Amino acid sequence: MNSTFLDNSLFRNIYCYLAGGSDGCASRGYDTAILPAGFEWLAFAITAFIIINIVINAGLGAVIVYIWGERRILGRIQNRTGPNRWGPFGMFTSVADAIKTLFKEDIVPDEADRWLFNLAPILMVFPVLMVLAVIPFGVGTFVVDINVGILFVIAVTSVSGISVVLASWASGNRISIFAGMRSVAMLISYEIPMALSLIGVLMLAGSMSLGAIVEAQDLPFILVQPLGLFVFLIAAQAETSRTPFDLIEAESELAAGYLNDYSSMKFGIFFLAEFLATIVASMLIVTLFLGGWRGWDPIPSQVWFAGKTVLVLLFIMWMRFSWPRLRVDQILVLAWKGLFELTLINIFVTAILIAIWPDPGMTELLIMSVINWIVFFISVWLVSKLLRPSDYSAPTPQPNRPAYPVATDELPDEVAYTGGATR
Amino acid sequence: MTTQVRTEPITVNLGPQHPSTHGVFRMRVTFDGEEIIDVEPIFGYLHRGSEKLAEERTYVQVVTLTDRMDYVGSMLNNQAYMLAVEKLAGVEPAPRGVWLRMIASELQRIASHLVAVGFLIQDLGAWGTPLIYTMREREKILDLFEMLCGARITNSYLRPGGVFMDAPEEFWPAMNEVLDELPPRIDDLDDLLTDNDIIFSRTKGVSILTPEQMIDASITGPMLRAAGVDWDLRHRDPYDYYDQVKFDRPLHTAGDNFARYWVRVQEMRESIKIIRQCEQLIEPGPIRPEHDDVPWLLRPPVGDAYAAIEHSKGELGFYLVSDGSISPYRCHVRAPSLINLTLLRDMLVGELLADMFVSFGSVDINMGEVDR
Amino acid sequence: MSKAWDGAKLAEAIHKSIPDVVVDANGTDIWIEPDSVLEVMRLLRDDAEFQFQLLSSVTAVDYISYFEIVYHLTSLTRNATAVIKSKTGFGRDEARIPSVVDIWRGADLQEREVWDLMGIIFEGHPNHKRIMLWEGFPGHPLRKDLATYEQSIVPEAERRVPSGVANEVEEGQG
Amino acid sequence: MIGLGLLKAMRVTLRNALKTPFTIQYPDRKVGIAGAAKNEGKSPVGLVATQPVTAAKAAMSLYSVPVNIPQNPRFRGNEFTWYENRCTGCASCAKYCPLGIIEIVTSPGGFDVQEGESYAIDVFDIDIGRCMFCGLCVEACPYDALHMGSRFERSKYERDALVIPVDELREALKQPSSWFRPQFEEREYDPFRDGERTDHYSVGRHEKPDQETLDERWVEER
Repeated sequence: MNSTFLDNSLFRNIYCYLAGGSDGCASRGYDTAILPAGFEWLAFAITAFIIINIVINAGLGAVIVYIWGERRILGRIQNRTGPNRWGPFGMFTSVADAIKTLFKEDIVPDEADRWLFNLAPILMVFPVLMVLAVIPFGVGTFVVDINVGILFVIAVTSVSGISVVLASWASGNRISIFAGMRSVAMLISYEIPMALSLIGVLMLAGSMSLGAIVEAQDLPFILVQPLGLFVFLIAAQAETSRTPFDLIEAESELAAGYLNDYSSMKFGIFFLAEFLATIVASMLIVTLFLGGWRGWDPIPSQVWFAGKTVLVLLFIMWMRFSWPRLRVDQILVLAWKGLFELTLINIFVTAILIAIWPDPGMTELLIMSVINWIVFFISVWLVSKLLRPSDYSAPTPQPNRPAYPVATDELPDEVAYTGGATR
Repeated sequence: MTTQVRTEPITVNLGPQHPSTHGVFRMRVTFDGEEIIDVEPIFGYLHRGSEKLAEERTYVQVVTLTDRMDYVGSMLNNQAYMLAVEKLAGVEPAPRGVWLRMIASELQRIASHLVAVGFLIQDLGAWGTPLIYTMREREKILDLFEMLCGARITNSYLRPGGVFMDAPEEFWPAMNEVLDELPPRIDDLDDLLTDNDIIFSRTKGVSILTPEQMIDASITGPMLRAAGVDWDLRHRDPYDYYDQVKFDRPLHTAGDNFARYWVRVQEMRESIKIIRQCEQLIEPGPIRPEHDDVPWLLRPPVGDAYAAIEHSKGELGFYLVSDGSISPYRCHVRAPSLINLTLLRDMLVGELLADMFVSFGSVDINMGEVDR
Repeated sequence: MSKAWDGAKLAEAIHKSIPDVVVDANGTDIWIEPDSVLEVMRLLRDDAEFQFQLLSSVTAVDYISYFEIVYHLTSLTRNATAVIKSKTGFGRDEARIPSVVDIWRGADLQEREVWDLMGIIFEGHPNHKRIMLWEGFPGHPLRKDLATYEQSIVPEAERRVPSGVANEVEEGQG
Repeated sequence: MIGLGLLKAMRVTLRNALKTPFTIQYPDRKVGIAGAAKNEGKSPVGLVATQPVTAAKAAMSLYSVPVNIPQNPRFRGNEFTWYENRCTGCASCAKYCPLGIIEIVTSPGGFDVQEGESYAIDVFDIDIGRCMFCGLCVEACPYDALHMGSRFERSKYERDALVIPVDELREALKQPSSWFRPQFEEREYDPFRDGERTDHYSVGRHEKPDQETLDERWVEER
């Protein structure tokens, strides 16, 4: 049995309880077994089933809570109360919504490509759930810690882009086609800065495993890698298509984009995937830049992780509800002319610093973070100057500057009708 | 060797049930990729025949119809109609009534501009936040209207020669409170929106209309002032007592979406100034002429009259023809919402899909008035 | 305060450039020949004396024996207004008048509206279609001879006449 | 620099998020422990001590109190208020209605305050389903017999049920709105505070004030 699985404490406990002294269990103090020898595969399957169930259900439960939280926060930001009717603090509102969505009529348009139409929501939600498998939620709390974790994340999340294209194509709806075209342009563009922004982290941690990256963060990488975080935050927003990058749904332009023809639970699954993707994105930010589950002692590591994730989510929501949407060309310009350059600068600077201090200690990390923050401000300023439209100038009030001559002369009195104005 | 990528134009029907068409409006748009190459507006989904209905109602009853034309600016509609009736019948309005209707219509102008700005930003894709802020402010103005005339949207407040009832005593402190609160809220809007880089880059230089183009197409109101034409009927041709109040006409020279948005925000500030002056100048007295002078069943002499005001959307005119009976023989509305859409095709062709509804929203139309 | 052209003075001024087109004039309005609308309007827009850049409104009134087209013009540079009228369609035969879209684009939607609701044909309008009502609507509703209830799209059995006005409607139909 | 405006926007939203919500909850309002204690007539500590279940519910925002929407006395409400004693059956209201939704049938032999012997009103139906609350009928009434109502909760499942028949008008709650009835405003009447006005004498007639009274009142206002 692969020992990586046994690093997971829950996995180890269940597996060794079932399978007894085989593999590495004996050395960990398990000597009794329920299943007879030779049935290790069954123990493995049962354990895996239990753990996957726990993680997926926890993820879906988190989405329900997150939707409620987002509505409450949105309400507060808009100076409203938000949902408060159903359950304590309106907490069951999203449950009620889920039930309502389940009982809606499931319509497949005549023009739709049935098979792809039904496949798309599944393709959308699976990759996001798969990413959950590699995220370390706490000490010994993870599904699996594979040594190419980041690569896995980047590879798997690309699939959801395909599902958007599938959904918009299969709907047979012209408005949805726009969403499909936009998703091809946008999601694929943002894959590149997203992947490149993580190179700095990889270089510092010296590993692609998410667990190892967390272990390596004696100093959270937000301090050492501000540029990486900046780019990753924006790219993750774009990948999960949240405002200001929600071009794919773009309610005011495309009605609901690729979701136009979906109803009932298929629609629900798309929404679930979208919200889950946001949670997963903030979990990745926590893992890669904010020190993951690391914190101070009396509080368990899982709580640290959850707390940091909530903070990142709050920040994302705040951003989302404050800004309007960018246009498609501006978004692509931002990806290729802005974020791409920033990632290259980041890689370059980090590589030099790593070359100077191949094995950085705390002091070296602090020096690196100072240099990186200076680089961050200078490069962001430079790039924003580059991206600025040529005619960019602050709007100045022009109270009395007519551009068109108006009322230069009045009508002479002798030709005017004196009984009062015509108007 | 070059490869020619051939794209096929797509024709899409946007509306009448689209989230951002500001009502039941339909556009048949042809796209080349994301770029618009042809637009055909299609109207009439909210046509109720107001002009025909007016021919069968008395002059006072028509007030209720004007409420329902531009339902975010009903006080202004009432005012335009009343000016036309007064001109037709030769009614001398009561001064206090005129001041009251000026206050009411300036409040309504602020409310209407708030709606315009809120929905313009909503079209830009903000998550409802600016919209809720503007609606919150509008709500306070609607509360004032409820205090004034018992209704919030369909006011029917004005009568020939004045208003139907004097403002209650508690109206004045309530109005002052709202007016005190408004400027910081408009500053908030400025902070949230005017300096916002995303809004700036989205609206700057999009759908530019030149003054010559707009004057040729009869476009008036904030759209025209956004291109630097100092044409405001309140100033050029003062009706009511607008010649006794002082106010600026905010002008922007760009003529793009941002300028149209900016002019509206500034006009709200000017309206506050006007209301404050009206409050100083208003005198006690009757609010409408005596019943002997203006009977309820008005019978104007045979003739016609055209009266126009500066509505929040442009020049709103009423053309009334009287045959001496109790109801207008013909009632025509020069609807700014409809006429400002004349150049819709010129505005949109060449722009991108994303800017389409922003440009459309910057015209600030109201389907109730477009279709009537 | 913008000033309105005195009808008689305006008629004189037009007569100087284009003779014999003004049918009638009074203190506020002038009436011109429907055939020469284009010529007169072009003069009113381009001539330095008038400078009517803005066409405020185009509308029509059904006077039963004839139709009257009413143009409200505004001059931004001279801060003046004028009312031009033209009678057409005498005896309720086909009412026609040249379209002024070539002079002012602002007439585009307004003329379509007048055609739709009043049934006046604007010759030379580039997009002479109905605007408010659907293609195939019988008649033009703002005409005085339109029988509303005959053309109602509500089936007769489902029509609900409010009891308070029932008598009037029945009389009107009879 | 690009970006500062965005931060400014975030500052505005944060500032607004910290304000108290402006939502008016209807028909009831969720309150916390303090509000629940006030509603039960106890101190918060007393509520927790004596009614722990209620206190726990309030803490979880499950406790709601009915809310009175602030409404202006001129509000043109749904239920018309009609004083039969004062009505002569002149049908001015029916004539003035732009939609013709008021049906009046009269017969000789009634008694009326103004006219002595006059018409009896057999039918006085108002079709609320088509009413647009312009209030012209109230304005037209020469005897102050018809008033707008103050309430608005009158939703029905069928359109026909929206017609207010004469019997219902006779028995309806009489909370007249002060719209177009200046005599109410002179007495600072508020339909919700002062309650029902079943008696048409207490409603009074509107006498037009002379110019001196108007001037005096203006000075007091200022």
